[in-house]
Amino acid sequence: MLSLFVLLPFLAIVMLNLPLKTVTRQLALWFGIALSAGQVFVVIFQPDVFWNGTDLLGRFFTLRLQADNLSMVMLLSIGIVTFAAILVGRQTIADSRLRFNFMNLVLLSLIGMNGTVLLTDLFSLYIFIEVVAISSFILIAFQRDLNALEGAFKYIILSAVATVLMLLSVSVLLMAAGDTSFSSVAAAVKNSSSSHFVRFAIGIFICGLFIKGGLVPFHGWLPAAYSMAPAAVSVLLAGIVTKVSGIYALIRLSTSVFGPDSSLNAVLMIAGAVSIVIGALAATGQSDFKRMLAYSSISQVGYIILALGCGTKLALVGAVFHLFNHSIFKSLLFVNSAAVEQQTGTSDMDKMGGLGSRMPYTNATSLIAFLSTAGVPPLAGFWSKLIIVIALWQSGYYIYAFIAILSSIITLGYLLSMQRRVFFGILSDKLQAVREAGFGIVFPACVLAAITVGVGLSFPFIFNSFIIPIGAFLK
Amino acid sequence: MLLLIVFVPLTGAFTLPIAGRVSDRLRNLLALGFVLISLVLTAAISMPVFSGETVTSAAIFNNVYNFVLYADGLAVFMAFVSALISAIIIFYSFGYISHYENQNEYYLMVVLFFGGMMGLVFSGNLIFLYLFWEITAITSWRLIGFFREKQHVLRADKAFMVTMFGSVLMLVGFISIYQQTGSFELAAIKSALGTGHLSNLAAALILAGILSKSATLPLHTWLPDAGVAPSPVTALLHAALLVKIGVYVFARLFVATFTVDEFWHTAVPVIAAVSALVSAGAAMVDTDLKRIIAYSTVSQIGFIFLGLSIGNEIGVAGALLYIMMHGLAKGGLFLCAGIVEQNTKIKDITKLGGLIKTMPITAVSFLLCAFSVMGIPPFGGFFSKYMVIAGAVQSGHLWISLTFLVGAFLTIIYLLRVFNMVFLGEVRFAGVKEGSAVMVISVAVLAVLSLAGGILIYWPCQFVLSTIQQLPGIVK
Amino acid sequence: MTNDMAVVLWLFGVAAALVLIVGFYCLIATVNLIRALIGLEILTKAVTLFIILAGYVTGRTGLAQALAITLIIIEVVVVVVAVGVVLCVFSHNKSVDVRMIRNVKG
Amino acid sequence: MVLILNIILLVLFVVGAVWTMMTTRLLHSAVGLAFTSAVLTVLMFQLDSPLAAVFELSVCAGLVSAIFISTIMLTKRVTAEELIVQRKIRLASFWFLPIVVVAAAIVLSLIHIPVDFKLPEPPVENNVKNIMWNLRHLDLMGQIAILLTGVFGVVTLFKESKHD
Repeated sequence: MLSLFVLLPFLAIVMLNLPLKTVTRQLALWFGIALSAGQVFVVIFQPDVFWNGTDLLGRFFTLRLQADNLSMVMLLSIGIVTFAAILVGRQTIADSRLRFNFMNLVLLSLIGMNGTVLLTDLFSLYIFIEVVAISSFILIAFQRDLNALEGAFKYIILSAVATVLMLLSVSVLLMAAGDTSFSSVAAAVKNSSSSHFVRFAIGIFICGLFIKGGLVPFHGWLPAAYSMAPAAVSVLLAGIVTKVSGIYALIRLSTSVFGPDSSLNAVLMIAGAVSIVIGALAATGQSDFKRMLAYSSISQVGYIILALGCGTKLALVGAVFHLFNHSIFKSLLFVNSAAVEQQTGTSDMDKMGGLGSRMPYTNATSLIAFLSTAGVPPLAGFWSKLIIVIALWQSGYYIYAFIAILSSIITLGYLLSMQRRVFFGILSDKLQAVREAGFGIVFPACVLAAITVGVGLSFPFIFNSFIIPIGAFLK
Repeated sequence: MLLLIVFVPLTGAFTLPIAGRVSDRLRNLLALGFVLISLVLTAAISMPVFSGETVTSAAIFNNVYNFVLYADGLAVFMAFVSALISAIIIFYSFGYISHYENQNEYYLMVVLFFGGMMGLVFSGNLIFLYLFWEITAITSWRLIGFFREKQHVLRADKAFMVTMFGSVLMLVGFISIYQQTGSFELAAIKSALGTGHLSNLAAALILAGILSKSATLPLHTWLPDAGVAPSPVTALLHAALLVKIGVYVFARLFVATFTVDEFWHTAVPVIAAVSALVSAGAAMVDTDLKRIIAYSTVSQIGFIFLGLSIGNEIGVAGALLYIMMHGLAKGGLFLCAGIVEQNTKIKDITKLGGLIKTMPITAVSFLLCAFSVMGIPPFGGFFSKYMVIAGAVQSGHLWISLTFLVGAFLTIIYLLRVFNMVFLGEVRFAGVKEGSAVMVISVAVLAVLSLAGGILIYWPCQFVLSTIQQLPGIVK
Repeated sequence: MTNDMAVVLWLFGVAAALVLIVGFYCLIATVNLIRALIGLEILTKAVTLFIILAGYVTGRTGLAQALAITLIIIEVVVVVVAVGVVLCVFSHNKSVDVRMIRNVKG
Repeated sequence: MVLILNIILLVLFVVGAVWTMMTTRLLHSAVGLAFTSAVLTVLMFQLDSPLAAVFELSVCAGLVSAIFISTIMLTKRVTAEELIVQRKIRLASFWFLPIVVVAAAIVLSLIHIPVDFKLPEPPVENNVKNIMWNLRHLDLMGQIAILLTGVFGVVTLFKESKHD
């Protein structure tokens, strides 16, 4: 009953907008929480009834969805991050009307994301990525803060350029394949692999996805959008939106539709390595909390792409595992930034200091997230980076392995400076009154931190049973 | 049993902040208790180990990430020494740290550090060795920045960055070992390598990690800077445990597991010699009490590396003894410095003087520990230093031995200079008291142990000799 | 492919490519938010033509039309949202000049 | 004959696009867009795609242009002096657009890249309605979701909030 992943949020939106405003506004939050939590539940526990039950709706709709292990990992991350974002949104958006709209838009982007990771058609991929993108535009802009509007506009323009590139490619591939489904496009690409047109089409499609995923040199929109968006929206954006619409699509297409292909892989590796280094270096110079995290995101996404380009099974497993970990710890860091921003009223790190003693939970969870980002054991981020570096080393990419591992020093450097300026250090007089953020922020932070620690500690146990099977999506 | 030694402090550490909410005393006693449990268990495990067996406990997951704990003589020796010193340092902290904020975090981090240390010592898998290695790095980062002042936190960051830089290089080295042998487990690596050498690249990378952790030239600068930490932490980090981690891993990998290229048997002593001389020189001119002792540590670590890297029996035995004696004595020196610093609020030795009148026990303890570090007979330090240099001469590294003799001579000079300026001379202060009973007892115990270690040298020697019986790769 | 078909493909392809160039040029050169949106529209026109062309050449006009219609609908929604953002910007600082809102670096 | 008509239409299409970009007044630009759209409609008819053409005409030439024009009306009107300044600025950055276009046209007509892949077999199903309504349900779902998003976008972005 895969169609439920798309249809249930849909149904929820319809029900929420029935003309019973007073009731539905109360319910909106719970709908969102129930849906995202339910999604996590069915992915983790794999209830037979859900996955194998007769698809009643399937009799009316032919949705052509398909779930493999890669989609499962994505569905899980989507569920978790959406859950966190909804709770943060509840805490940080004061106006009840805005909060209601926020909930609706989050549900819409949930439809988009679930659809994206399940579908099997190139053109549908474009549509669902667009659903996610448009709801993100509105989410970034919906508090009408001038900076946020600018971030949104930048995002709109670059995302539209990405769309144009992707569609151009779709039209060429349509000419070659006669259809847009993954299987027929893959067959066509295989048949005419030496064709310039097909290669060009693949190239611009990948470029489009690079823009969506915020990879260097197409990352211009990302820091503005991430850092200017309202707190809850940055959690959603940084945690999952760009991962689904850019990185997931790249993984899916480069492994089973356009590839595997050696020159494509070479391009991916170069883009990944450049993103790692540039993102990390740019993050070093930032004084705005969320901007730093945004650049850090670019750098971490670089690891995923680098591993993707490496192309061995172990590397791909590492890439997907890092994608999952990254969506967890990066959204955790953004939840922390939301807490700090809400309590101090600024996201400028130079105006903070010593908050650790006032915000113990935020402090502890940000410590976990930062160590995980920098790849310090025993947290989850360490293991995925380790797998990636081992895979690179085994394939003989020594230089890339060194780039990957030395960049984690830079990562450690800027995150240490973040810790120093925000949490560690001496509390200034102005900030004496700061208190811990409310339950809606602390609770998701603790959940995300628990996931990071739990995955990290249980890694040796789950390595064979969960992490290696991720690779089953490869043909 | 091994699991208990490692996991009692590791998991116990996280109960300390909770206990701290109940009462300070309970938390302090629990912290000491966790360390003592490990100490007692290590002692218990030493019986079978020293009769020639090894103890292993492993969780096998059918893959490369098996969690293996492995105890041989070397590990037990190291664990015993660290547990002993940690127990004394935690005891000392009861007095020292009670004046400051964030005590919960302090005890959490110290016990966690200790647990990481134990895990590292017993780890039989390179990945977990790295994991525990980083746990010690994280905890020492928090501990160095304990006072939260900007300068301190910056230095804590620096220490973390430098050691992390080394350790990721080491991780790459581990990965290249994995590629060479197909495993991260020490036992499997040992059998896979057989008589072959480890590749030079891997050796160099791992060495970079070790040198950064052990604060050897050129990656030593974080250690003197880390002197801003609370004194028990400095003692823990600089004297007893953190810098010894590098040395231990060197012994564990390069002496006990692999054979490396002949080249390294010359290169490492040279690096060690340069490090010993340069830092001794730095110690001569510095005026900050704790920085001098820290430079002295850098210098003494050189001796240990010398002993381990020349690879003959007497050298390795001397180095192991050195680990123990230096831990005790240098710990004592730092704790004495802590008492001086806390009671006078001054770290600059040119502004101190005549403290022997007001702090007699501290002064005497300082002197005893200093004698041991200098290598004056019959203190413990003498025997270890003697054995290391004798080993070096025996293996034909004559020039290097001479360099180290110069280093030893410099040690005598700068430590006497410190003692002279701080404790002798005219009295500059009125009303300076002796440290609290808990602190004074701790330093006295360390001083007495340093002395006893020398007079009763037979016992530690037996300990060490039975340890090195189990090490391959020693030129007999 | 018949000869006629090849000529059609080439002619239409070149024209659509030229329009793409115009659109990209506009996006790079303009300083006006609304004009940037118009540039986007021009780009979309070119892409629509490409898709229809692909359908025509392969004899799949049905599929291509279905895709084009979907594309047009999405395009309208994007424009509406973008115009909303532009109007919000305008209500803030009474200008639709990009340079006016460049107070955020990056 | 058909070919010549096509060529004329294509030239109009490109010229329309260029003109849309080159005019200084935004209003003219919007009209230019509508014109380009209308030409595209005819081109679509020529390519056997009547249904999409009708959509293009009604939605793009009609609705989108209306949206643009009303937006331009809502934003500030420019005075005559400002117009002259703007024209100068625009000419500075846009004067070589026509040159680029002509150059590109020449280059593209001279180099002839052959289609180097095999075209697929003719399809089984070629009816727009059948394809849209029976085969691509997922796309329909996506369209509905996008329309809903648009609705929420209008609700959140256009509604006057209290503090504005």
